[in-house]
Amino acid sequence: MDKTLHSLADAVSVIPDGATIMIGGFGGSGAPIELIHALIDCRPRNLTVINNNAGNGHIGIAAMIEQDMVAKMVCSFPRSKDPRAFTERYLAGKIELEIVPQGTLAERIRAGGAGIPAFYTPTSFGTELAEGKPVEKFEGRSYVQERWLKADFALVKAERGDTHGNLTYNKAGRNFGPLMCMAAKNTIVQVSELTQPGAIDPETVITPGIFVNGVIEVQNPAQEEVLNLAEAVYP
Amino acid sequence: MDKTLHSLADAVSVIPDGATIMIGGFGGSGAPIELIHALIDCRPRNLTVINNNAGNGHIGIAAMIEQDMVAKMVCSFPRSKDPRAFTERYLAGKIELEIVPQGTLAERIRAGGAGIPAFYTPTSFGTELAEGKPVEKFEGRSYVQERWLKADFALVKAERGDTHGNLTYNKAGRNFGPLMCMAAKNTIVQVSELTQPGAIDPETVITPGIFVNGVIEVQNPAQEEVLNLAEAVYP
Amino acid sequence: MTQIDDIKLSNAQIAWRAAQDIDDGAYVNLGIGFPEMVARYQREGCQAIYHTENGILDFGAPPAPGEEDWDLINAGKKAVTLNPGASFFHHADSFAMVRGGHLDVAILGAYEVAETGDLANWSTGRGGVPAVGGAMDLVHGAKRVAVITDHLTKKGDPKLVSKCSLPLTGVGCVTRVYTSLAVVDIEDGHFVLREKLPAISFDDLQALTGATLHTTDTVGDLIVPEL
Amino acid sequence: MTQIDDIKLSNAQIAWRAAQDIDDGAYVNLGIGFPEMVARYQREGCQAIYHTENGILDFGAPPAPGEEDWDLINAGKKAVTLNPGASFFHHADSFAMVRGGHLDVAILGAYEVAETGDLANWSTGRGGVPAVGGAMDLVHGAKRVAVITDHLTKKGDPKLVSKCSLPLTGVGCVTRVYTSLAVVDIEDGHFVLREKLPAISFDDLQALTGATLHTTDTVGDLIVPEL
Repeated sequence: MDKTLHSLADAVSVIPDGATIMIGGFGGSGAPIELIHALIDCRPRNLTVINNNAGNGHIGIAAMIEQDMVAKMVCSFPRSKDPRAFTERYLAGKIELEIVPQGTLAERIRAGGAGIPAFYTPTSFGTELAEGKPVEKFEGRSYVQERWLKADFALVKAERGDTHGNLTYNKAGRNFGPLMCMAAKNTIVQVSELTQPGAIDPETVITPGIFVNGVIEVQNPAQEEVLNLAEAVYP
Repeated sequence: MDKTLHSLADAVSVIPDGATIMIGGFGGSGAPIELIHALIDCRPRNLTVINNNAGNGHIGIAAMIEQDMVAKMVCSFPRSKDPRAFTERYLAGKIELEIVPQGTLAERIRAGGAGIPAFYTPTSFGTELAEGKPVEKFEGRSYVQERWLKADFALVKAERGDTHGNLTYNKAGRNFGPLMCMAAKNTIVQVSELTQPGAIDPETVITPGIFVNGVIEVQNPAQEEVLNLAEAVYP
Repeated sequence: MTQIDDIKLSNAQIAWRAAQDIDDGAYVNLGIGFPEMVARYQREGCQAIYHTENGILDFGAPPAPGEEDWDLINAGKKAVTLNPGASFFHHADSFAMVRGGHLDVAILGAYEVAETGDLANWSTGRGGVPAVGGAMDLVHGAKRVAVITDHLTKKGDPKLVSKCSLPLTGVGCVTRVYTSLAVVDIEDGHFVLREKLPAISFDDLQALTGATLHTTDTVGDLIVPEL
Repeated sequence: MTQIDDIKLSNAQIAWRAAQDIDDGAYVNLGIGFPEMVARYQREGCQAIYHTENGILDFGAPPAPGEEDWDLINAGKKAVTLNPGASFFHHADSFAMVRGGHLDVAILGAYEVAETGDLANWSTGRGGVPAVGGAMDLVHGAKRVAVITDHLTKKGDPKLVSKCSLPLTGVGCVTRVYTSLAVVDIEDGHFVLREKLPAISFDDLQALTGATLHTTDTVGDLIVPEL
């Protein structure tokens, strides 16, 4: 068994129009820029993208939006330093938004990966984000029922990986990565260093390979924040 | 801030009669034998114990049961190589049993730690273990509603710990430990090696210190399986 | 029935047959006891990755006697070793793998399997101490849930039945049964016979089965090496 | 109102006051923006442990300019450093800390706080792009949810009100408000004045507050150093 992918283009070419894609990262931290840019080269359209944010500047998810590839964003915080790609299209009614509290977003993705179709959370109770959702009382307190979130694909950035798909992450770049790996039918991961099985201490594996379908080595990956400071634009 | 506890006796002396206690371990792997035996020395009674199993031989949880400290066991598999301590009292109606499927047990404990009062699982649907529980259909499939599980105390065995309560585990001794640390009001952990903060790589911390109230160093801890092979008895 | 005992497959042979259907790279959970035997008969060139409920992926063969590490055990509490690429995780992550549909196949034992796919394998319903372990999670988690079992109980009653009489482990979950006499799929609430021992006639096999055996196309010969 | 502007606390001073109530070893989440300032004024000998939603516990001061690691940021996407004893974890574990009641205190900003403890701090309700982040999780998670805010809006309207007019972040969640004029607790659906600037009278403070200020015992003097 070898889950190695040999080119970024091959890695993302399987993603069709209309797909739902989870993309790792919190702002630029953990954003799989090379995978996203390879996807932009393929230009599938009408995508639903699940990410904490909604892109920043003119690269990464913001560039996907500028290329009119995204029909809907599911995120907690679609405002960034330079969110204009999303903002303009949202205010013009050209892109749909599902706003989800950040902890609920994380838990819904985990639930999708863990086979839990619904769960109750105190988060958003009594607010407009709970409208239309079932509410139930447990032990005297009210909770909102939330549903799992799954995706056709996940694009994730990790630090070290092996050919079985075992992964470690870099610092807070971990964020949504381990959850999204669990919740997508096809999880594609870019790693800064691809190793043979056994090279990663079993105690330190964060994402076990069972959650990963393909890994591709991208040495010295770009950092979204650095690209934006340099006012990079893609393509 | 220093969460170091200085004696096993002090560590467990806070546990009163009637307490609900999560005890880490899967069989003997990860069982905090020294903490359990210190608790036996204090002999609180009428306890509810949550553990995957129900003790083995005449040490650990089995010895707690033999000392008539346990009113109720919550577990998935109360049969072991030598389960007679539990079996005899159960068949005599002297100890209560709540049997929970293993994955549901783990998820209920995680839910307790994560502030999720209830969730839905396919596990046990249509079986006698689902009797009396709400059932709901999601996307055409039926699921059982399960509730969170919390405890007053958790007794857990870890491998390395620091004085802030950050923990690593040893191999499959990890099992329920990280979950139980989250789900108890007061989590007491025995570690084979107690270090200063900073000694454990932040990337490899399995249980962040926020989930831990007290840590005590027990060098070269006993392994339940080894004690049982030697036919050990406590006290 | 003595005739049946002469021709029927041994447990090792049933395990061997089940192992032939496991693909290279498949993620597999083997139930405690008899199903663990399947790992011995992995096909040449096929490297399955074994999951155990207590938090290991890609564990390997038992260690040499005296080399046991009792923090390195499987769900049956037997000492194991690690293969390169192994990983450890806690119980909630372990059952996220199970419940979340990430395992390719789970192979379990059975007291009874119904033509509806219902499985009874955790309780004889006779009192004693109930114990369920991870069975109820596994039957609703793996992409494929297979059973390996003798075709008959020790008393000679069919284990493949129209409706389970014992407490259920799961409803409509089993898709294939490897028995000591046959390989039977469960499709749309029916038993569909795929393979049978050449030495037993269809009618004799049907007589030993508690519900109608359907067939489609040709029924294959269940041929298993001496083990 | 110019008089109020002369006496009122600066944001730094409000943050300083909030910091005085943080115990040694407390686990603390500071909202993005103004609340982050609280960390600067930690009391001598008190080492709080700061949590950030994006998966760090025990992060420290910002790095020197040019030393940023953009995988080491806080929820406000600002570069941070680590203290000894820090740890990383994924987002679901991070919000298990929040929702599970493991944080001792969360300190947030506010558009409005009601005497019932309701908080509005995520949406001005005026259209534009909605963005909630982790605020709705934090208000129902931390053992103590405190707000730091100017006592009045920029237009001079009270931020402490009987009922929020803006979209809610959470219901009945705030227990203490540190304002530019006072420290107010929320108990049983009432504002209870604990401290006020010596330079403002109770009646003037009440006039600037959108619901009744209750008192118990003596109201303390809100004394804050020049910062």
